[in-house]
Amino acid sequence: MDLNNAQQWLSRFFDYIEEHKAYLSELDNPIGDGDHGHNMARGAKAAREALEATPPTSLEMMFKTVGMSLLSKVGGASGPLYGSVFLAFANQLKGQDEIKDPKTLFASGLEAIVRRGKASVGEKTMVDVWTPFTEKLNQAVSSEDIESMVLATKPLKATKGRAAYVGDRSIGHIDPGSYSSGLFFKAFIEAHH
Amino acid sequence: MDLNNAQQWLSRFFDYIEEHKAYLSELDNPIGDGDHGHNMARGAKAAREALEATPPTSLEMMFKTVGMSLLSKVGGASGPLYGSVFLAFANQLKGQDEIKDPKTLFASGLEAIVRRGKASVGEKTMVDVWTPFTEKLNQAVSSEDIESMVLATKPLKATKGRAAYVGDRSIGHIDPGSYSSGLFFKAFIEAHH
Amino acid sequence: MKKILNAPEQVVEEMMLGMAEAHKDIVHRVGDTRVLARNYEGAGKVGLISGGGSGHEPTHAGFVGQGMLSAAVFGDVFTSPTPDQVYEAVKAADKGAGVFMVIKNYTGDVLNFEMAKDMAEAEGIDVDFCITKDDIAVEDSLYSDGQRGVAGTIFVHKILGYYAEQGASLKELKELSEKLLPQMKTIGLALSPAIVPEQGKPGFELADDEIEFGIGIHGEPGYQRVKLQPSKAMAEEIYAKLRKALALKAGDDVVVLVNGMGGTPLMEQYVFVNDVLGLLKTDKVNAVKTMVGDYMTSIEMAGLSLTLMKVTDKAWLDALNAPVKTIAW
Amino acid sequence: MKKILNAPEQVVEEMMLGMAEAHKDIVHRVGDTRVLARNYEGAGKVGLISGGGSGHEPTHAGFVGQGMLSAAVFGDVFTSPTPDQVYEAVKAADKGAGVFMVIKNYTGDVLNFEMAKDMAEAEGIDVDFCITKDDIAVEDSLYSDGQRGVAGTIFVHKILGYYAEQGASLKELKELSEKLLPQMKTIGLALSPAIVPEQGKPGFELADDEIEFGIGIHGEPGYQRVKLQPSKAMAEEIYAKLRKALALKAGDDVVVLVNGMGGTPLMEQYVFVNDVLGLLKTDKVNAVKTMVGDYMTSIEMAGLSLTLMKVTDKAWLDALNAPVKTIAW
Ligand SMILES: Nc1ncnc2c1ncn2[C@@H]1O[C@H](COP(=O)(O)OP(=O)(O)O)[C@@H](O)[C@H]1O
Ligand SMILES: Nc1ncnc2c1ncn2[C@@H]1O[C@H](COP(=O)(O)OP(=O)(O)O)[C@@H](O)[C@H]1O
Ligand SMILES: [Mg+2]
Ligand SMILES: [Mg+2]
Ligand SMILES: [Mg+2]
Ligand SMILES: [Mg+2]
Repeated sequence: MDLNNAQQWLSRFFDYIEEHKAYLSELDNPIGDGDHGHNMARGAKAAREALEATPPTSLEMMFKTVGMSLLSKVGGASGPLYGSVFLAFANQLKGQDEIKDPKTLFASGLEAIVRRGKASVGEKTMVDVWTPFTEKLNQAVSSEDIESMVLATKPLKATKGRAAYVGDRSIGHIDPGSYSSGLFFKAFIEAHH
Repeated sequence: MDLNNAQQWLSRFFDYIEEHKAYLSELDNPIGDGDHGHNMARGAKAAREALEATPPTSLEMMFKTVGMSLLSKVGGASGPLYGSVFLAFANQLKGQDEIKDPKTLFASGLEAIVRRGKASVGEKTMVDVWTPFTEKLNQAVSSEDIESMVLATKPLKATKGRAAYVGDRSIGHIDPGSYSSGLFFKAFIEAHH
Repeated sequence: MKKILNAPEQVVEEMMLGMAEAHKDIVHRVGDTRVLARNYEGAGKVGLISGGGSGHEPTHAGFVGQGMLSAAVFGDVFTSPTPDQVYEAVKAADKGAGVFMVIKNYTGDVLNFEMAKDMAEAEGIDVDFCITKDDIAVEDSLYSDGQRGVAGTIFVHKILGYYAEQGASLKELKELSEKLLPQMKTIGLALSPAIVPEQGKPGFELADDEIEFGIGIHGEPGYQRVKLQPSKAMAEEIYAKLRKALALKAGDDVVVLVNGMGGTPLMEQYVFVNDVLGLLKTDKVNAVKTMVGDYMTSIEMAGLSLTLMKVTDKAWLDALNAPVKTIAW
Repeated sequence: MKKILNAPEQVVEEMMLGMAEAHKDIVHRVGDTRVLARNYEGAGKVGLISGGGSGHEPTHAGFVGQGMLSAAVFGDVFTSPTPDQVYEAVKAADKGAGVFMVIKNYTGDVLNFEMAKDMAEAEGIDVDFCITKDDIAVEDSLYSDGQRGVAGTIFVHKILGYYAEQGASLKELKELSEKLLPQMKTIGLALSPAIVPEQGKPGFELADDEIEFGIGIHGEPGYQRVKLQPSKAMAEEIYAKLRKALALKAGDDVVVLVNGMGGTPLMEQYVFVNDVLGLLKTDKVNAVKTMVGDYMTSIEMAGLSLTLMKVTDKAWLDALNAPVKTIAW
């Protein structure tokens, strides 16, 4: 996947975020504070503008630009988490003009999320979709696979993030950050093939 | 009208106030602050208790007791006004065991209301019923007469008291203090005959 | 009615007890009266008192203390206190130099405070008073009853309180009040009504998209109902009337008070004050002091009022800025 | 949604401008950042900063000034500020002795403040922090994320602010915070929800006769919904839990904070504090200081919280009572 391709990936992701803005915030209502969609949309808008302002000439530059925009515009829990992901991606891709090894790339993102958020699998956070998605990456991943990973967060009881406040009542709701991560993966496989 | 008789007058008045508590406050709503019934009822209750605590042995004592209870319990505009009326009555009836001249008695009450409230006829206050009632007192006054005096406050525009705030919008509403005064007069003529 | 209370008829009593106990370093209750008086003695100084119906907290008791009020009387909610209780406040405040009463212009308050004055004078206590009428919602009304005493009253408490503390006489306070009162004007607006506990239902109604300009602190009707509009438009509407009433011109100094009515969060009050200060800047009128917050409320009514006080005597500003020991200033 | 504002997405910006302009004698905005810093220099002293999502006014900016916070960061409403903005606050607060951050325990706040710490340390600024978790509504939860930082946080601002002003080092402030934090516990309750301007609808719903215990300052669900009950019953419910958590016994000294959530008038807050102080008396626990009012709000949510702080070190009380120059303390 080259720069051109990766740009399609991200603009697809930003499109998805804007399309699902309301739904993402809705997901965040019962188990959080109902702002995940607004937070992510704010970030997507900022990232788009930053990319237009200074069109990236390398993968590293692109991910760094996006990471900084998210860090400075999203706030909440998802801001630093997604921001760290993109900064980790930028690091991974220093001096490279192609994404040769998606698995290692996403692994670096997951590693960043865990370093910041200190969540392990099963705590009903985006970690619960990043982990299986990254693992499955050596074979082809379908959007159905992604959907089922996202759905799999539904029965979990949250013990990290805002959703932890509702304890047992978090069971039975999809985790918003996992849903937005799912959109990120979906955009990736679509741009990839 | 002797002490006994006068006591019937007042307890009748207090009964009327309690019966009309809600209605008096309702009248006070559109042109005031909706508390006239509550204020008067609070005073009636207190006056009753005071009269039971120390049964009056003279007209003067009775009106003084009631006046002080109203002053200390009613508050608002009507408290000092009704309070002053009863204190004026007590003054008038010093050393007398009968109300021989109702007209002079009510005139002293009206005089007290005007001294305190500085309202003249036509400003949509209790003055607008006290004046015609007192005037008419040399002949027999019927409860119909009283009702029409009270109703006559309806078309007036208030320029005194809370009702003054609504200006033109006070037109078309009965003045609550005039209504309660009407009950006071009604109780009087009923106890009198 | 959804309120944190035990019994509607007990609200004022329990609120008083709570205030006295929570702030016993500043105030105390006078016997079993409806009066909170300051602990500070202020011997030989003119006593300054105020009061009125309850429901305007922190007014008035929140302004009792050294450098401000000597005592405050609590009436029932939205009902003026009775003469005997006002008289108790006068007695508590009298330290030999007489007592000055700050009365908000409501017939009930005026009548009851005047009766208390008669009682006090009968007992040989010198009493004088001023009547605040800063609310110009009912504009150029021919009858004084139209103009209510509202948020501007706290400036009177603060400035007279400062001079009383400095040892001003009853006569001097009266004269000062006559200079001061005409320089402050207020207009309020409401988004939603208050509920008097003993009545249990709103005193008025507003549609979901309606606001009312000129509403009083007891929900007295205002001068205009309009559709909900931007903060800036609300600020322009009210500011224009206040500017006219005070004949403000470039170079004038004003004190600004944005007063929350109880149910309106500081977030909205600060958005509003930002618009107000912008308008003053445009007119080159100097906001020499700005206050924002709930000072004279109407229970849980949502809304606010804007008060402008023209500083025609620089000393007033020092009086406003002088430190006091009160609950709420 | 009925609010006094111009545009939902402009609320935080305009509120900040309003605060900075209204209180320019105390605070100023740092460039075009989301930071208000105090005018007082405090050269050579450790800087103390805090911040978080907006909607809790007067927290945090209301506590910026000499003797308390050096600067406060504004996030969007109920959304934690971003690392770059927190970093701006750190830079503004750094006077050579490092910067101490008071963080309320929300994942978003913790993550963003920690990132800012990384940024600052990369620039050679020493940074340390404490995380407040006084809300015990989610009791003995196994996961730290369950315990939120709420109204007790202002005691941390005040006491650390006092010591910072006295010249305490970063290390000393850290140690003090570790002693202080376990001594304060809070539980809130709500009668009606708040509306985040950009969302335009309530974050939760409560029936007309329902209240919720343990609700958070962002409307996070509490531990129990019950029918509306008397103030005294509410006070008993919350006090019992706080007493247990602090292991209060006769003779203990506590500081009491009844904190209004924004939509609840002082009238109700004082009725409630009267019940609380009664319960403390019964247990012979001494209320050595009592505060009542809107300190850490949830926009216009109706409700309140009760915070008790056990005074295990008398010096803390002096620190609380020391004068400060802030907008809202
Ligand atoms: N400690 C954590 N580790 C990983 N992801 C987390 C953590 N805490 C929260 N999240 C993710 O963040 C999402 C919420 O993001 P968002 O609503 O934008 O922030 P906030 O919760 O501050 O409002 C959750 O759905 C979850 O997936
Ligand atoms: N200046 C006045 N002179 C005579 N009567 C008055 C005056 N002002 C008010 N009133 C009477 O008082 C009544 C209102 O009493 P009430 O509602 O108990 O007091 P408040 O207006 O303080 O709530 C009015 O209906 C009017 O009849
Ligand atoms: Mg969220
Ligand atoms: Mg009335
Ligand atoms: Mg009344
Ligand atoms: Mg959030």
